[in-house]
Amino acid sequence: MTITFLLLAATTITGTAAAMSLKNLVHCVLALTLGLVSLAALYLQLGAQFVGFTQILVYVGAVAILAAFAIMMTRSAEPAVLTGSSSFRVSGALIALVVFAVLGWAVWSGTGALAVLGPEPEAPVNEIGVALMHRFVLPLEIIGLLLTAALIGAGILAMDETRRTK
Amino acid sequence: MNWIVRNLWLVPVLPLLAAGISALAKRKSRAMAASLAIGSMAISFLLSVWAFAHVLLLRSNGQATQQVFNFRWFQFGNEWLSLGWILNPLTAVMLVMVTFVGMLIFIYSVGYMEHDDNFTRFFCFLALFASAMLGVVIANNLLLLFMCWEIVGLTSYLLIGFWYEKPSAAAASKKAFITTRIGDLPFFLGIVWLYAQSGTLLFYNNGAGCLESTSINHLLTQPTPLGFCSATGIALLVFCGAIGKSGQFPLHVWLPDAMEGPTPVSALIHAATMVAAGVFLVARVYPLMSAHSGIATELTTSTALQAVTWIGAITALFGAVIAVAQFDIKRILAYSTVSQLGYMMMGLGVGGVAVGMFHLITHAFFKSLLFLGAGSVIHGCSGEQDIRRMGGLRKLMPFTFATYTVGMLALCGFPFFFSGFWSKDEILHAAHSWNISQAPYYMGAFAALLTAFYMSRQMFYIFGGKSRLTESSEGHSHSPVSPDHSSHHGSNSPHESPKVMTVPLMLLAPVALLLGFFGTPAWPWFQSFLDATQLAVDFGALSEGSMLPVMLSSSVIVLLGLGIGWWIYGRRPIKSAEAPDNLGKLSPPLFTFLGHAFYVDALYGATVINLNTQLSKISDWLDRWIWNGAVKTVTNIVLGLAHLDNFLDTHVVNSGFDEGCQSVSRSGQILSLLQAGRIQGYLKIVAGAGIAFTLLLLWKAKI
Amino acid sequence: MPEMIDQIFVLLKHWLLAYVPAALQPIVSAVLSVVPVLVAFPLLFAITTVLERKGLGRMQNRYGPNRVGPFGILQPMADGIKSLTKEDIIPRTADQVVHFLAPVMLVIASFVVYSVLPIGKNMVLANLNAGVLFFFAVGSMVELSVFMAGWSSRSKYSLLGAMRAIAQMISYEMPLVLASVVVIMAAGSLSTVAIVNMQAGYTGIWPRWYVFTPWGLTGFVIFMIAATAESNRCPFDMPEGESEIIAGYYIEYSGFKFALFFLGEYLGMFATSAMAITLFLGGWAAPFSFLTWIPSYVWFFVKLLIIIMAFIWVRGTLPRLRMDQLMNFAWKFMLPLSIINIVGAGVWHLIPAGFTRWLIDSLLVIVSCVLLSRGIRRGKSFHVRTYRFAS
Amino acid sequence: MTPMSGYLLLSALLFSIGLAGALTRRNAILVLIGIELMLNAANLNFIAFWRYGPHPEALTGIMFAIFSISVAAAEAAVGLSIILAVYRHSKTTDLDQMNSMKG
Repeated sequence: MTITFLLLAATTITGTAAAMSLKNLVHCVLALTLGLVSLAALYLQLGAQFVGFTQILVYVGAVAILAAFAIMMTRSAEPAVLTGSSSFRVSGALIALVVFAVLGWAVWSGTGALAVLGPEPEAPVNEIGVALMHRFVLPLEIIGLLLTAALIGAGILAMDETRRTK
Repeated sequence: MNWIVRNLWLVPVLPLLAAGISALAKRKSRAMAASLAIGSMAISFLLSVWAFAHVLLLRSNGQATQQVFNFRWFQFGNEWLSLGWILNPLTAVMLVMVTFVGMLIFIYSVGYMEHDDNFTRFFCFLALFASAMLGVVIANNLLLLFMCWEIVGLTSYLLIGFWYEKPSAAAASKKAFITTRIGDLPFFLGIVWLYAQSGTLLFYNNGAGCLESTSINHLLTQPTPLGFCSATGIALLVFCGAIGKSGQFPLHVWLPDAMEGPTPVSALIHAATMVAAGVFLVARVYPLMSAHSGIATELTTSTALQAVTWIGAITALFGAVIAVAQFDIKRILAYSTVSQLGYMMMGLGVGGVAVGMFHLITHAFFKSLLFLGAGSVIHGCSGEQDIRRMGGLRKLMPFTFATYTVGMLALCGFPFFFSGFWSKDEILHAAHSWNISQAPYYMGAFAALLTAFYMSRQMFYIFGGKSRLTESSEGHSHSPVSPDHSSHHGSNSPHESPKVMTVPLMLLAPVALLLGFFGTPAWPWFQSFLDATQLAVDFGALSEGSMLPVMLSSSVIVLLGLGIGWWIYGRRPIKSAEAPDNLGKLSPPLFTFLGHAFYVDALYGATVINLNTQLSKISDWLDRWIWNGAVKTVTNIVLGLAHLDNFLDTHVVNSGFDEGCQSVSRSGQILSLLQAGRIQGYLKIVAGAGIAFTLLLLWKAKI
Repeated sequence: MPEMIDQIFVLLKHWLLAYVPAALQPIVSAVLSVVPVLVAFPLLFAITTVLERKGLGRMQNRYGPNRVGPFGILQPMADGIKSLTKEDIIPRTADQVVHFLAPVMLVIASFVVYSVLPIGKNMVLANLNAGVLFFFAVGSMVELSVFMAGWSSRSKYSLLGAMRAIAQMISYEMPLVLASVVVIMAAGSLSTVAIVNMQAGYTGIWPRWYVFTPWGLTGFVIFMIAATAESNRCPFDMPEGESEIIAGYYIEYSGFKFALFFLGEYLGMFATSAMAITLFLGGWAAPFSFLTWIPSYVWFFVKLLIIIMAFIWVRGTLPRLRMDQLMNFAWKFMLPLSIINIVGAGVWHLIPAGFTRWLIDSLLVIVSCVLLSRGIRRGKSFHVRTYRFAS
Repeated sequence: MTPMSGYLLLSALLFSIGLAGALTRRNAILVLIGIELMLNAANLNFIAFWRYGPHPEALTGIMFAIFSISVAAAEAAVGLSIILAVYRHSKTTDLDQMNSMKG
C-alpha cells in the first residue's frame, strides 16, 4: 500500500468516474484515456510491463481514438436534451452500488489467506512469447481468428449501405 | 550432398510456378505467359544440364552415379510417408531430353499459336504439363510418380481438348482421358499391392526402397493364388499403366485421335514426353520387371518382361501396318509413334533399360522434329492436314523440307548416319539374340520395312509433284480446319513458316541426325552410361556375333522399304487430290480395312461401349418400370394416409391446438412487458442475478 | 583512447554521481540522463528548421533565410523569440482546458519516446524489456493530442484536419508496427538495446544491419514511408494541406502553443527516424569495422541527419497525395506487403544460410510488390468527390 | 489490508463505475465504454492475482489479460461500427430511442 499505488488508484478512479459522468462525450473519452493510462501504470507497478504497454497501445492508440471517431461521426459531441425517467437511472446507480458493496465485502472477507507477499515475479517478454507459442498457442490462434473476423465485420458494418447493396 | 541433388525439385517446380502465375494472368498478357513458360523451361534445362554434368562428373570420378534425396511428407498412424527425388543417369538423360525438346516446342508454339485467342491458357497448360512430366522423371516414390502421372494425364486431356469448341477435339480428349484411366486403374492396384507387400513406395532408400534387393527378394517369395509370385503380378499391373499411357496395343486407340490437339501438343505429348512416360515407367521399375524367381542366370527372362516384349512387338507391327493407309499427315505420324513405342517396349523387354531408353531418346528428337515439321506444313497450308491435297512443298518450304527429310530418314533408320538406325538396330539385335522366341525379331524387321515405306509415301505425297492445295478445297471437309488458321490466312498459297517455327526445327535436325553416334555398338557410350559399366571403343564389336548380319539386313530392309515407296509413289507424281491411292489400287478392301485401323475403334464400339450402352439401357428400364413403380406405389399409399391425416388434423386436432395457441399468445403478451426494448434494463437484470449469485456463493463459503 | 571518447558521457555522469549522496543518486542520475536529451533534440530541431528552409529554398531556386546571422543560421532563434512574444489567441468558443492540454500532451509524448532510443553505446535512458512496444504505445498518444487540438478549436478546418490526420495515422501505424515486427523476429527481443547489439557485429568489414537483407530492406522502406505519413510530412501532408484546410488541426493555435506543435511534430519525426535507425540501420554501430574508432553517438546523429535530409529532399520533390490515394496505398499496398514481408522473414529464418534464401525472399518480395501495385492501379475511375465530415 | 486487497478493491470500484455508466448513460458509445471499463477491472484482477498468487511463473494471469485486451479491442471495433450503422439508420445514438424491439 504505497503512495504510488494510492496516487495511481486515485487518478484511475477519477478518470473513469469522470468518463462515466461528464456531459460532454469528448471529455468523457479524454477522461477515460487518463483513467486507462493510470491503470496501465498500475500494471507496470505490478511488474507486468508487457501488459501495461499493450494496454496503452490498444486503449489509447485504438479504442479511445475509435470512440472519438464514433463520437465525431454520430455528432454526439453536442450535449443532448435530457428526456426520459430519472428513476431508471437512479435504480441503475443503486444496482452498481450494491454490486460494489457485495464485491467489496467479498474482497474484504476473502483475501486474508493470500496475505503472504512473494518475491517480485518476472514476466520477461521472451517468456511471454514462448508461452504464447507453446502453452497458449490455441487461444492465440482463436484470438487471431476473432480479430480477423472483427476486422472484416467492422469494415462491412461501417461500409456505406449504398455500396454494400451494390 | 551436392546442391543440384538437394535442389533437383526446382526443375519441375519452376514450370509449375510459371503455370500458376500464367493461370492467374489476364487473357491479354500473352507475352508474359509465353516468356514465363519459356524462361522457366530454359532455367529447368540449364539445371538439367547441370544435373547431367554432375552425374557425368560422378561417373568420371568412379563414384556411384545414383543419388537420392528423401524427406518425410506426413505421418499416418505410426508410419511416415516419405517422398523424394532421385538423380541417376536415367533421370539425367530424361531430364535433359524433356527440358530441351520441351523448350524448343514452347518456342515453336509461340509461332504456331500466334493467332489463337487462348494463347495464355495454352502456355499455362504447356508449363503445367512440362512440370508434371519432369515430376514423373525425378520422382523417387511410386506414389509421387503416380500423382505426377495423373497430372500428366489431366494436362493431356486439357491440351487435346484445347479447341473444345470442336466436337471432335472434345471427344478425342475424353477418349484419351478415359482410355488412359483404364490403364491407370491396374497401375494403382499395383501400387497398393506393392505398398501392402513391401511397406514402402520409395524406389531407393539406402537398401530399404522397394526396388532394392531386400524388397525384391521378399516380393519374389510371396506367392499369389494364381501361381506366380507377387513381383510378377505387381510388375504386370504396373505395366498396364504403361500400356495405357504409351499407347500400346489394346489401349492405343486414343493416341491417333489425340492429334486433334494443336500440333505442338502432338509433338510434346504424343512424341517426346507423355507417351514416353510409359516406357520410362517400365525402365524406372526395371528391377521389379526383371525380377525372376528361377535360377539366377542371364538366360531366363521374367514373365513380366516377356509380356512387355510381346505387347511391344505386336504394337510395333500393328502401328506400322495401319500407318501405311492413312491420309492425315498427323495421323500417319501418330501411328508411327504407336509403332515406335512398341519398338521401345520391345527393346526394354529383350535388351534391358539402355536399349529401350536409347530408342526413346532418339525417337523423342526425331519424332518431335517430324511433328514440328508437320505443324509447319499444316501452318503453311493454312490448316490443311490431308496429304492428298498437299504436294510440291519442296520448293515452297525449303527449310521445312530439309529438316523433315532428316527426321524422316532418322525414323526410317537410314543406315549409318541417322540416329534411328543405331537405336533401332540395337533393338533388332537384342531381339535377334532373344532366347525365348525369334518371332519378335521378324515382326520388328517387317515393321521397319513398313516404316520406311509409309514414310517415303508420306514424303512423296507432301513434298513431291505439284501443289494440289488449290483444287476444290470446298466440299471436302475430310480434315477439319483448325480454327486458329482459317481466319488469318486468307490466301491459300503455301508459304514457309516464320523464323520462330523453323529455328527449333533447324536446332532439332542435327540432334536427330547425330545422336545415334552416342550408342553405336563400337562406342556404346549411352548404354554404359545408363548401366554404369566401363566404356571402351571397340570397333571389333561391330563384327562380333550376329551384329554385322543384323545391321546389314536392317539396312537392306530400310533401303528396300524406301525403294518400294519410290516405286509406288515417287515414279510418277500424284496427279490430283481425288486420284485413288496407288497402293490402294492393288487391293482396295484391304486398304480400307487398314485405313480404318483394323476397325479396332469400331470393335470397341461394338463390344465394350455397346455392352455399356446396353447395360445402361437395361438399368434405365429397371429404373423406369421396376423401381419407379415401387416408388409410385409407396407414394400412393403415403398419399392416401396423408389425406386421412389431413382430415383428422382439420377436424380433430386443430380445434384443440387453436386453444393452446391462444393461451400461448396471451402469456406472450404478458411476458412481452418484460421486453422493454432497453438494453440497460436487461443489463440490470443480469447485474441483479450476479449479485444474487455472489451472495449465494459467499453465504455458502461462510457455512 | 577511442573507447574513452566513446564512453565519455557515461564516464562523466558516473564521475558526477560520485559527488552526490547515495539517497539522491537515483534522482540525480535520472536528471543527468534526461536533461541532455531535453537539450540535444530541441537543438537539433532548431538546426533542422533552418536546414529545411534553406534546403527547400535551394530546391525551389531561391535563397531561403539568409538575413539573421551568418547565412541565416540564427533564424531559429529569431523565430523562437517571435513566437514567444506573440499574443496567445484562444477562440472564444474553444474548449479552454483541452485546447491548452493538446500541445502539452503532444510534446510530452514526443519526448517520452526518446527514453528507449539508444543514442550511443550504453547511452539509453531506460533499457526496457519491451522497449519497441513502449515506443509504439507512447507514440499512439500523439494521435489523441491531435484529436484534442482539432476538436477543441471548434473550427471546421481544424476538425477536418484532425480527422484526416487521425485516419491517416491509424492507417499507417499498422504498416509501421508490422514492418518492425520482422526485426523483432530476427533479434528475438523487444528491447531496443538488444536489437542494436545484435546488429553491432561485422562480417569482414561489412556490418550486419538488418537493412542488408531482403526483408530488412523491404521493412525499412515500408517503415520510412509509414514514418513519413505518421509525421504528416510531404507527400502525406494531407492533414495540414495549406491549399485545402489552411494548416489543419492547429490553425487556431498561435504564439508559443503553435511553436510547441511545431516542435512536437519535428520531435516525432526525429523519434521515428531514430527508431528506423535503431531497427534497421544498426543504431549507433559504425557502417564499417575500421570506422569503429569514431564515437557511437556521432554515428547515431550522422545517420539521423542523413534520414532528415532524405525527408527534406522528399518534401521538396513530391506533390501531395489525395485522401483516397493515401488510404488505398495504406490498406491495399503497404499493409499486405508488410504482412508478406513478415512471411518472408519467417521463411528466411527457416531456410539455412545461403544463396537459396536470398533468391526466394527477394522473389517473394518483388513478385508481391509487382502484383500489389497492379492491384492498386486497377479500376481507376474518378467519382464526384464528397466530403463526409463537411456534409 | 494486504496489497492485493487494495488492488481488488480498486478493481471492484472500477467494475462498479463501469456498471453504473453502462446502466445509467443514454449514449450507446458511453455504454460501450462502460463495458470496456468492466473488462479492464477484470484485467486488473488477473494481473493482481498473477502478481500475488502462488504460481506467478506460469504467466496465466498475464496471458489472460493479454487475450482479454485483444477481445476488448475486437469488441470495441465491432461495437462502434454497429453504433455507426445504427446511427446511419436511425440518426441517433440514444439508447432510449432505439426501441424498435420493444414488446
